[in-house]
Amino acid sequence: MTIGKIFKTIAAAALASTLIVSAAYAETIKFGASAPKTGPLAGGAEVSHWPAIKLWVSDVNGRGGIDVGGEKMLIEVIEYDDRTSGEEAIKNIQRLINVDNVDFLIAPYSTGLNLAAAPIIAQAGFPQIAATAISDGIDEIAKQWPNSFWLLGSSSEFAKSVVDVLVTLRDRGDIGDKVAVVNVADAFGIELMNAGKPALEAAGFEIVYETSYPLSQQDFAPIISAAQAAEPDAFIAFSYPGDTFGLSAQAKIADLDVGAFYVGVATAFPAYLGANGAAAEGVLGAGAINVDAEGMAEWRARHKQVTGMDADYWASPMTYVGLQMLEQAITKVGSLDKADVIEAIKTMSFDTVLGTITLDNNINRKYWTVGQWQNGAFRGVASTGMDGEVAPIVKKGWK
Amino acid sequence: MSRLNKIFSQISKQEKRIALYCAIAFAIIATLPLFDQGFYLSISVNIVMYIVLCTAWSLFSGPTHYISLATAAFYGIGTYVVAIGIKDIPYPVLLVMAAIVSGGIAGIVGLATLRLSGVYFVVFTLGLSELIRQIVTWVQTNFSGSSGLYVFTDIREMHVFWQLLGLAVIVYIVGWLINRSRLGFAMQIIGNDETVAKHLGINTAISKILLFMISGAIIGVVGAIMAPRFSYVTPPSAFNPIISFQVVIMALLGGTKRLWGPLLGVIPFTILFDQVGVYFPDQTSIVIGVAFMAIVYLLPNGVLGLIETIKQKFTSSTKKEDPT
Amino acid sequence: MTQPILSVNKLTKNFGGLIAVNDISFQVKKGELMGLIGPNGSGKTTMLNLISGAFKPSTGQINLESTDITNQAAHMIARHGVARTFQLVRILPSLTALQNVIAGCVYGHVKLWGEDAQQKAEALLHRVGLAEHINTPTDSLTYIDQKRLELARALAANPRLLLLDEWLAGLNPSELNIGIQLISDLRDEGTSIIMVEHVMDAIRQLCDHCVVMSSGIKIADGSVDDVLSDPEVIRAYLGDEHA
Amino acid sequence: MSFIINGLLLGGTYALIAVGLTLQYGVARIMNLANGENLVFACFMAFWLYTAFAINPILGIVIIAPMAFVINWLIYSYAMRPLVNRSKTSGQLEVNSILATFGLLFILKGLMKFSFGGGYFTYNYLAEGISIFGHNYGLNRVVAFIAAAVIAGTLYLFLNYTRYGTAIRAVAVNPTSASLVAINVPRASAFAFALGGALTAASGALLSSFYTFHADMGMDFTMKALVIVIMAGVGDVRGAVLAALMLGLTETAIATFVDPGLTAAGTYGLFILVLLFRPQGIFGRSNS
Amino acid sequence: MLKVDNLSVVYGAHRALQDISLYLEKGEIAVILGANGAGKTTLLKTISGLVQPQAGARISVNDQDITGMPAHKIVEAGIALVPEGRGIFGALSVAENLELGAFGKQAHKGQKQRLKLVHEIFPKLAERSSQIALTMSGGEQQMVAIGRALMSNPQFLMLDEPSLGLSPLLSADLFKSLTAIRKTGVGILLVEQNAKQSLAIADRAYLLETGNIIGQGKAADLANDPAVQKAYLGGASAK
Repeated sequence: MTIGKIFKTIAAAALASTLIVSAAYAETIKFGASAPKTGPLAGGAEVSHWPAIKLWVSDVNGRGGIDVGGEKMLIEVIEYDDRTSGEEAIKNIQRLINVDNVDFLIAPYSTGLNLAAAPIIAQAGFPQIAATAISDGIDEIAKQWPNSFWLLGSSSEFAKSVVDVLVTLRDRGDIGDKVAVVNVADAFGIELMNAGKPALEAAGFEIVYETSYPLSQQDFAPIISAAQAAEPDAFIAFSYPGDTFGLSAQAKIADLDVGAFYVGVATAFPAYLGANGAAAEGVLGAGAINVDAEGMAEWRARHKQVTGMDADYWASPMTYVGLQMLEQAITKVGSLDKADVIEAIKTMSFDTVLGTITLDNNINRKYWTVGQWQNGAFRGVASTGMDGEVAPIVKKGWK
Repeated sequence: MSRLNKIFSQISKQEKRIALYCAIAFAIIATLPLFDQGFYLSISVNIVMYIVLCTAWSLFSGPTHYISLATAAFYGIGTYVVAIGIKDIPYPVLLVMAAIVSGGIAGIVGLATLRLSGVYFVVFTLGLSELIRQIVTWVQTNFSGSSGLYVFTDIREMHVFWQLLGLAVIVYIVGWLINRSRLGFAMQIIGNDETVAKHLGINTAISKILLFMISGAIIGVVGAIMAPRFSYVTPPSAFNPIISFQVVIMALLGGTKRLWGPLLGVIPFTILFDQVGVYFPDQTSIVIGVAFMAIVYLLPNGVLGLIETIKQKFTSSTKKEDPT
Repeated sequence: MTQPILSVNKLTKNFGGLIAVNDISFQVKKGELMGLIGPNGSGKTTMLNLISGAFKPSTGQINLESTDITNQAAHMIARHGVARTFQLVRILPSLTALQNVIAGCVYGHVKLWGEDAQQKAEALLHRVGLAEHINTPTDSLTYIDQKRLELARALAANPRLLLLDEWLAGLNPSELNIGIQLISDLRDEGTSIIMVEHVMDAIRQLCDHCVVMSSGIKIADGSVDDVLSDPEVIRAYLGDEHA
Repeated sequence: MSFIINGLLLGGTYALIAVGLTLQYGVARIMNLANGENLVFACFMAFWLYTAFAINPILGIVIIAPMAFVINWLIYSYAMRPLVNRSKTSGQLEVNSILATFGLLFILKGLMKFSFGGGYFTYNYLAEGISIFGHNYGLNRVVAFIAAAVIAGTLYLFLNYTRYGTAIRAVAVNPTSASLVAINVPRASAFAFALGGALTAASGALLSSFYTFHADMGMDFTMKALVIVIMAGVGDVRGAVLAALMLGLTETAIATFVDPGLTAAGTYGLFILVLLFRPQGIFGRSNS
Repeated sequence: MLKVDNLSVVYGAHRALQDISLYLEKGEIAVILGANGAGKTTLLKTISGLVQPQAGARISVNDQDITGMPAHKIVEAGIALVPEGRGIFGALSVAENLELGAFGKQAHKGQKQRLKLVHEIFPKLAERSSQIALTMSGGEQQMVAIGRALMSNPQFLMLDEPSLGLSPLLSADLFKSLTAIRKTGVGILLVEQNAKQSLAIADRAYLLETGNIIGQGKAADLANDPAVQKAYLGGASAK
């Protein structure tokens, strides 16, 4: 009898404590955001993801809100940390949908987390505009989950562009055809590696060293020294922010003698230049923007002013673009109906900081793929049909 | 059964009544998804999950005082059995396979580690979970060409809930049967004094392995049941060491001397962690830490110990004879 | 005439460099009560630990009747019918007195469970004089009662061979008489017993035969009177100037 | 060949953590699972000193190590001693200290996340190459290795050639007897615990100069230290240094020749093998 | 003088010692005889601060109350214990063991002379000074233990079954060295099973049984008391 009583008492107490759920209703649009604030990708999200959201909220509410059927509605964002874990991301999104009753979701940060969250977001019928995911599966995924939209491109395009740049350099006689290629063991790195290897081989490059390393890798000396031992002409790393910095620092220490040095995400961060100074000159990296495009300088200045941080030269504006698209779709539909918004996104033409964007089967087909630090600026050297490409230069030492 | 009744005093009528109450309680709880499919269901899934995990953990660690941090390993194995097999093998078969694989690995681990005690066992089990996680990660990223596996099923939250609830019933029955059995009695003796146990003719090694296997198998099934809920299974989420730690604190907070002890820890803790996770996302870790220390310093025998002390004081003041 | 219940043959036990038991042989006949005596540190307890399987011998052989138990694990030896008490009492503190005794008859030589085990345990508690303590938490038992309880637990296994390690130590004179009587009864019932003991009265009153150890070596083996008057024994016990 | 030097350079810093843990566990009898957090905390301190005040991490040790000493002394006196007094057996103390330091681990981690966030940190100190046998190695690593060697050497001299150092070793061997020769065992334990913490912190400061660190990585280092301590045999300072160098070499060799993704698996694998086949440690003497 | 009054010790429900009173003068040897489990070891541990007595007890050295002091303070007050099983620092060298004996501040002065004294009593320790203690024989380890205790400059030395595990020859040597130590003015409290040998060198003796002192007197008298012979000498000598 005591057992039963105790159980009941505790259950009652437990339920009572959870009943304190805020049900306050306001004339705002609630957006839910789950992305890394801790874990291996927190550093990347702190540069490319969260500030872009902050800037967008500030911009929109500064204008008085989003126009929904002629009425301006302010926006608020509920933020959760997914600790760079897919499991946590799913839990967060479930909570955002079920408990916080958000109107829309801001897609997570990174390829892996967007893929992990896709099924649950689709199940709930929310649009998912992924601005920081690169995958070859996007065509298929977009078919499987027609509520999902992919802005940043496909891994084979990214990999192909890297190879194209190497071919250019080789044709100019700047480098030979021995390549060391490494990747981070995360969805992003694996996909690029899977696409990059055959592309390199097809282009007649010899892969003299290859390896993958875990997302939490901290010590890059063994990797660089093993690569160095293979005497490559070019070094390619499909890396994430932490490793991008680590690999670069180690390459500089070891004085890795290559004519082309490519590192993935975060090469486009202003902090990359800060950390490496003159040694950044000639380093190739994933993505780019056209810094000289109309309005970009003004947007970057506003970013700095509102968030206190410099925007990166690739994913920051794309994340912002994803949010602009969501906003414009809501305004066009004139209601918060998620299904209608999804349909609108599919066919609309968006006016964004990166120019006009339209989607083809839920996918953005025009984007920057490779950039390079040249004279203190990160400039696009390859893309899928963007304006303003410059020619790649050879890497000349680390001084 | 009635033959055994007199050995450990009170059973029969009182136990039957408790069983009936429990059955009714379970039936009532099982109707929860009819009322809510959102937040309350979601947190209930967590609660029931941890009830099963902690109770299974206590089956082994309660009597032996071996602190196992291998929970994440068995759980992850169960999850992966489902994630790998879901496309080709019927789900119920996978649940059985999860039990077999986890139990089998528990058996091997048990065989290898019986000589270890104290810190060595704790650290070994933690190391083992990490090792398995690293290897799964490596195999997956190098050979499957992706960092995770999708688990597509028609299984929804409420199905997960019902399965876990069913498993909880099974765990309680298994635990009850073990407590009534020679094995359970042997574990009690081992927990008191392993040397004496050996000299009484107890094969302490086999007893411990057997229980570790039962415990591991159950934990594996929990992982398997949870796999569809993940929808995207990656090694860091399936083999999340936090699960191991939380199971230890919740079970210890509740108390491991009674089968239903862990329950007393799970309910408040799951709710606490959930609320802290929402309102103080950056402080989760501090809260876990404080909880851990509070248990060690303030509640060395858990809530259960507290209740029993109070009960004892109460009964001893009213009537004198009360053996246990 | 018949086969001895226990025969120990050239048994040696090394701990690192220390030889605790050195090439010892002796036999215990069925129904016999053998005393194992010697100064502290002479290796008696090690001997009991070797017989009961707590330690594995370095060399030599131990047979329980016709079974070779030399390298068997403690629980197997217990199942063959060897039960023991410990020099420092080892009761099971979280169990009641009754459960302590039941523990003795569930897994050992004679396996009982349920009603049978319960009845047997109750009978044994009566026998050792703990009838009123059946449900007492064991940590509130007095020292002598804990010793009684431990004996009852050992007896619960219906042992073929009972090992008593200084079971009488620490008892006051009246308790000692009760203890000696209890062991005497056991012997009369035909239980084979080895007892390690310092209480000479008990040795004299109870033992059929004695083995004396000193610094790991057997220095005497024979009837109690013979052994206790052996000059070598006197010297080992009492110091050399006496010899 | 360069992997050998890389491995030794890494192992040198591991040695300090392991020696720290072995003092805490071997002398003070506290299995401190928060040791890694202690190290990470020192990483953050070194980072902060370097970025905010331009104090380099080698110099930073002079500030960080004494601070860690004081904090660990307080932790021992207020959080651990009640457990020592309460525990009747060494087994109980082990379980209690594991649980309590688990708690400590999470609290420290939480505090770090609260103060610094969950991101990855790195800074540039002596991030330039130095040529040894024709290969370039990070100057920061070489400097850290030398600093670690100096600290470990000093500790060795202290433990073996001073009265108090001998007393510390005596407490490790037999605390009861130590109290019988007028050694204030509680104080010696607190001292050893604090000293262990200070060494770990020094190691953290050194490590931060060439490692990317974050609030979540403490457990990795605790595990590494445990692996080393168990490989060496608990309480064996010389063994710990040797085992640390071995672990550094093993890790680097795996990362260089097998796969960087398997270094951690290699560590744990090695550890599990040692536990199974030589629980007294590779260099440790069996006690029975 | 070392003085113990009304000392009781309880372990859980078990009363290990009951109202024990005894004293020890400087320069004398007193032996405590008793069966295993009588409470001898507990008594020494309590005096040296390893076990706490029940309230009401008083232990004093030269009228200085040391009741309830931690063990390391009691050493500094002038009481040294050679515990059962010797308790040496096995992994340390002989020299380090001896050096540690003089760790307390009471022993800093005259440390060198005392080391000389110890080396005189146990010449082996001088020869083996750099040997790791664990690798020595039982008798040598016992020397290390006693030597270490002497290094702490004790006024009173307590030994718990020092002859345990020693061959008759070695234990005879040991008892001889105890008489040598007494000559330096140290009071010795000896717990022994070896009644004959210990009574032979002792001045006085106490009989301890189940936690009570049941008899005391001059060692010579007790050695000839038939009851004592029967109980502690195995009675064999009576034959």
